[in-house]
Amino acid sequence: METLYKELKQYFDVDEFSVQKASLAFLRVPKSQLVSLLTHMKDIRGYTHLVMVTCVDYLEQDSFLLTYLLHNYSTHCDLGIQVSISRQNPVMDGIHHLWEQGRVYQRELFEMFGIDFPGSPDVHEPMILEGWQGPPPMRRDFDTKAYSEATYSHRPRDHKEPEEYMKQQLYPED
Amino acid sequence: MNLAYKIFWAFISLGVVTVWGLTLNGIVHKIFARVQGRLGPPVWQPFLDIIKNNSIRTAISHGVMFYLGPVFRIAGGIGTYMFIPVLFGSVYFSNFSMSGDVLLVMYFIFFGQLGMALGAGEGGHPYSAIAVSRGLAQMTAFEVPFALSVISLALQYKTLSITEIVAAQQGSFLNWTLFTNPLAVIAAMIAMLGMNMYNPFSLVIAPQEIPIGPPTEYQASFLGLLATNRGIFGGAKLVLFMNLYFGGATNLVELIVKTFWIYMLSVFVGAAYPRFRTEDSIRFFLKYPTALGIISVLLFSL
Amino acid sequence: MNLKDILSPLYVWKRAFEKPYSINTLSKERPGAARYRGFHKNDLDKCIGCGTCAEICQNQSIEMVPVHSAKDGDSGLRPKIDYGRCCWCALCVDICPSGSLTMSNSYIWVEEGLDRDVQETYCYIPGADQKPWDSEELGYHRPEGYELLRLERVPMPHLPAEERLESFVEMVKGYSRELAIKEADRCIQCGICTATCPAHMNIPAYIKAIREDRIAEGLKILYETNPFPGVCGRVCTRRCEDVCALSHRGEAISIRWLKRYLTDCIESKDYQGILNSEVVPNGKNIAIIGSGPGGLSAAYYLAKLGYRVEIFEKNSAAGGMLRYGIPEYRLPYASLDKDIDYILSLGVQIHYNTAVGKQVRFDDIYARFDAVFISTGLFEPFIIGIKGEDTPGVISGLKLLDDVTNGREVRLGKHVIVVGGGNVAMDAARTAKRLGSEVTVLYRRRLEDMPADREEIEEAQEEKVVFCCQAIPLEIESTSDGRLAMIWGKAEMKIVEGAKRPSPVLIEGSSERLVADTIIAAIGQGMNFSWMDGEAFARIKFGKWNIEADRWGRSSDQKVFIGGDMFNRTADAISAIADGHRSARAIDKLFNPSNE
Amino acid sequence: MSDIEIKDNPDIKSELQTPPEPGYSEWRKDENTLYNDGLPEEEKDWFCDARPQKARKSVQVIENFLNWARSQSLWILAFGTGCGAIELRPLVTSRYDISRLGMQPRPTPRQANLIMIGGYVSIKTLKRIVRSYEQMQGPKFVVAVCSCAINGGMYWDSYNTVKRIDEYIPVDVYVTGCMPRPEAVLAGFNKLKELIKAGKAEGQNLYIERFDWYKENQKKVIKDWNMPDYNW
Repeated sequence: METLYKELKQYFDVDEFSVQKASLAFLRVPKSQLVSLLTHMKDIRGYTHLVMVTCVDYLEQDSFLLTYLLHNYSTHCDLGIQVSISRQNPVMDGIHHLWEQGRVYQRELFEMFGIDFPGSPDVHEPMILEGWQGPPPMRRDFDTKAYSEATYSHRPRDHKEPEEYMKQQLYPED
Repeated sequence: MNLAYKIFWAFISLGVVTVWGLTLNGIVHKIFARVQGRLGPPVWQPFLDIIKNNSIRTAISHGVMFYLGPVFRIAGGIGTYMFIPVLFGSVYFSNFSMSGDVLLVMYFIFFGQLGMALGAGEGGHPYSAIAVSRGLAQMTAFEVPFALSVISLALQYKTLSITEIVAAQQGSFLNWTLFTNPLAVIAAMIAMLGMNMYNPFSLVIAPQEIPIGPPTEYQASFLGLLATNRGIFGGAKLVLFMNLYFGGATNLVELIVKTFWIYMLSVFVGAAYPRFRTEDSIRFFLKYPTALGIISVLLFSL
Repeated sequence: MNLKDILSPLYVWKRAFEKPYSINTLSKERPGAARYRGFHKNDLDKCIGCGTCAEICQNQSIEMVPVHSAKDGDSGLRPKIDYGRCCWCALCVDICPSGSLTMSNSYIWVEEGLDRDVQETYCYIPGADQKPWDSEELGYHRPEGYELLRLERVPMPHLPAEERLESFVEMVKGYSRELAIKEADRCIQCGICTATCPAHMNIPAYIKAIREDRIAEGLKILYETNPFPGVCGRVCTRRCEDVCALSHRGEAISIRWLKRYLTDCIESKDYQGILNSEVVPNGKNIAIIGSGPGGLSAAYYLAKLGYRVEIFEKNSAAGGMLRYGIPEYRLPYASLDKDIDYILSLGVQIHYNTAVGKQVRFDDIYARFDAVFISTGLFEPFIIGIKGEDTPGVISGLKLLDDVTNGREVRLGKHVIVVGGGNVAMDAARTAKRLGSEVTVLYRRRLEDMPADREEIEEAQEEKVVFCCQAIPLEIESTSDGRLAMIWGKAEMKIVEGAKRPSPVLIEGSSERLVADTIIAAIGQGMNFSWMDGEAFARIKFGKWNIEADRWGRSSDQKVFIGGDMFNRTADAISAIADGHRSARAIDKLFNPSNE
Repeated sequence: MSDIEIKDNPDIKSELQTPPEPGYSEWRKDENTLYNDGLPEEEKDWFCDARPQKARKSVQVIENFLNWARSQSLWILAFGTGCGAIELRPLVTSRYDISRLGMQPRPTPRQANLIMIGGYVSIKTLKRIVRSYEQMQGPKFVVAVCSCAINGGMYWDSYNTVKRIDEYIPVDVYVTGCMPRPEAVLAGFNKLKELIKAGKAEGQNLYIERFDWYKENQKKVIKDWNMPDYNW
């Protein structure tokens, strides 16, 4: 893994390299170099399997962190390639031309986080959230509880906090 | 015996075979359950299902052909049965047997399936269409060994009348076609496996794949009619096979015992084997049973 | 493909002749396993309604609803469980501090749904609503050794018994930051204690502040209801800890020590900056008689509201019983002064050595001030009422403590007998021990009946104070060599109809003799009415023991308020503080009826 | 005391507080027609737009007999709608063998009488449930198992699951549990059989009776309504 990183460093601006265990490592790459790095990994380095594409919403840093997890079948190593994109303009290049299943991940990311992948087939079609009208639900500024309470009917709750209830009962005037 | 009297007794015997066919269904479900380590539904469950299906308050029809589908199907079932002499030598249970009735019966076996195909197609459900095409393909395939077997019998007994075929087998059980023409019997029995649509030839009704097959859109009393037909048609087929290959029956007890054991062949195989795909089952029917049928035809035509 | 492959599936037929796998569930219900997590059961008597179950529930399926009225240590609320939410994770059972919530092994509950609101039918209060599974023994209980709560207290560092006998140095060392946070972390924030605390301090809030290391904010919370946090952090009777939810299965949170930790963390010069009490004078004058915890607490809250407060104190230092009744090893004068200094820094004037009735007349005070708050406390010791009690060498516990505080020389001699079992008796006994005497405590009832703090008794035992229980003093006589002899009789405990606890009855004829140099009587103290004369008092109604007042401390004269030990029956510092705060608000109401 | 606090999110709240759309009863043109507004113009001809009518019962004695037959032959729509559906597998297999009760899974809604709601129902599933339920021929019954179907269960604060299923289709029997054991589901089925025998399981007619209310609720949560208003 270390040697791989050193070799990659010669061609790409990779940094924040971290090794989780002998067969799993993560590294960060600028947005512009992601597709070329993935192509390189797939075609030359033997990382032929796209395990998944996930996203983490870093609300405080105003960015999304996308992770492309690759697997190498000959060495049984996993490499996570991370790329940070702006939350204000969440657009990313698609990787569906490299891996067909990337389409599905991209649809999901668009639906759940609102990250657009121009050119990806059906990316704007609803997948899980049919007819969803709110903001992308996996974004952290989306308050799922408030949404749920406003949208669906719940049984009314009549919960009393012991402290306040005892105050009411025992010393209402104090 | 005048015609009215004959019709009256034909209906009585139709009733008997319906009840027997449905009971056999129930018994078979019970046996299947035991093989699978279950207790299984009660034997009278098919009757309850029919009552239930007929008591459904609403029914959806997709047009005239959809409506006629089950009617054709049950007409096929009744038609098949009406031309089979049920008990040899009985005046009451000989139905409308006549010379050449074996051809008529074979036609009716086909007729029901075709009617079903038309009705199910009208339902507009893709699963119906898939199932019907599979069913017809498979039927065409198993009809070949069965037809060859019947031709072999016709050559053997020099007749096309079931009554005469049965008559020729009387005397000793060694006179049964089973022993006089075993190749034709084997070919026909294998064809029967396909006809009864148990495993491994159940792809027509493949329950999870193309839900329930052709009747996927049928409900309520339509389904009740189809279920009744399962009793009639199933019974009729068994009686036909008994007559053609196992010496017929002279009383109801003999009929019950023989048809039960004939049916058990399907169950015996069906409980154990997994399902064939369409092309596999067609290939199968056109291979061994067809070969056996041809050999038996050749044997008796020489 | 060979013949074997074709025939082998038929092997399955042998199953047709075996016993089916099907089980006979249709005729009778099968019980769940012994530890099955079925529907909840709740022991209503054990439950204290702390709401921890509702708090931990991840699905908000538990709500607390009133079942009976609240009392000390029991909110009267009970969990109501919504089985349209519950996922049977049993976190509520695992965390239940009283151990009352358990689960049965019943799991079948079927309701029809067409003609009723099923959401209502699938809710019930375990224990209160009858359910078929209430009597079931089996079911999930919290397994032994599996504990979500931390039941053991973080131990408080103490001076060892031998060392502390040598001086009056404070024996409790106090929590360090790590220990305090660890202890605060045990709190489940239920708030049951708040109701029991006489001052209704917001205990969960300041414990949370400690846990999150927000010391300044914690101090602010303390001063909302209690201007003596340093004192209460040391000598409070901490009834809050008696009702602590954790005390049901383990040790209560050390609420007192945590409070002490908060005040210890902040130096007195920083108080002003943190509490930021800007005072806007409103021109009204209030007189306070007595500078004990009640008087000073009233002074603090009145001063904060802008009143000009003057305190009349007969002693030369403020603090009352806190200073003169509590020995230094429990409450160092430095910490007492820290609290008092902050109160006085708000502009409270105090007249030392000014006893009302001697140096100043009450009528003058009554005329000069807009309102008067009296909290003179109980400083008149009860007498035992036996023969020879007036012999020299028999002193009261209060006198001993007072003398020690004032630095007067005290000669107790080699052997000391302390009569009584309250906190004053313990203080007297331990003070005597520190002065170098051998101490025997005589008490009428059993050791477990003693009204003194358990901790005090244990510490006294550590310090080798001898306890002699079920001993009724009969007579004191002088011996020939100038010492005193206490004649006492053995008592047996008899249960008397209508009494709360068994009372001691003298065994006829039993008589024992104990010789000592000094006998200290510490069986309680009462009120001194001697100074209360004059016109103003003529207008005030007196009860049998004290001045009549409503729960706000208002006497029959609307200008006169009372508080402290002479008003409440519990006679501890925190009650006096609560009285002071309450009366301060009542006084404020007098002038600003619209407030509150 | 509560750690879970409702965050103030003015965006979402203002968005959610838009005035409700007019109820289904106000949209319809006349008593006996369905609105079918969700369908594309060219598909409108494919579907029947007559409102469903309440089914008639026969004479009481016959009806009692038929109810008994119905209770003895319940066909379950094999549609796994949530995690509770996993409990149907042990029920139909050897150990519990539900076929003893005359029940069997039926893969097509047309032939089934009983739909089992197996727990949480997301909006996407709800659409399929409504469609399947309406395709079933009456009398049809609904058994809802798991807490989720009663009041949201674990998914009480989820943004995409409905909290109570009885607002969308009439439910005859509820079984609580997370998930209920097969015995509990069996108890639910037995309860349903009792109800059917007593003639109380008239959910089908209830659905027709309160058709407007159910449609309103369904359309409130199913935002992309692209199917006929009643799936004949």
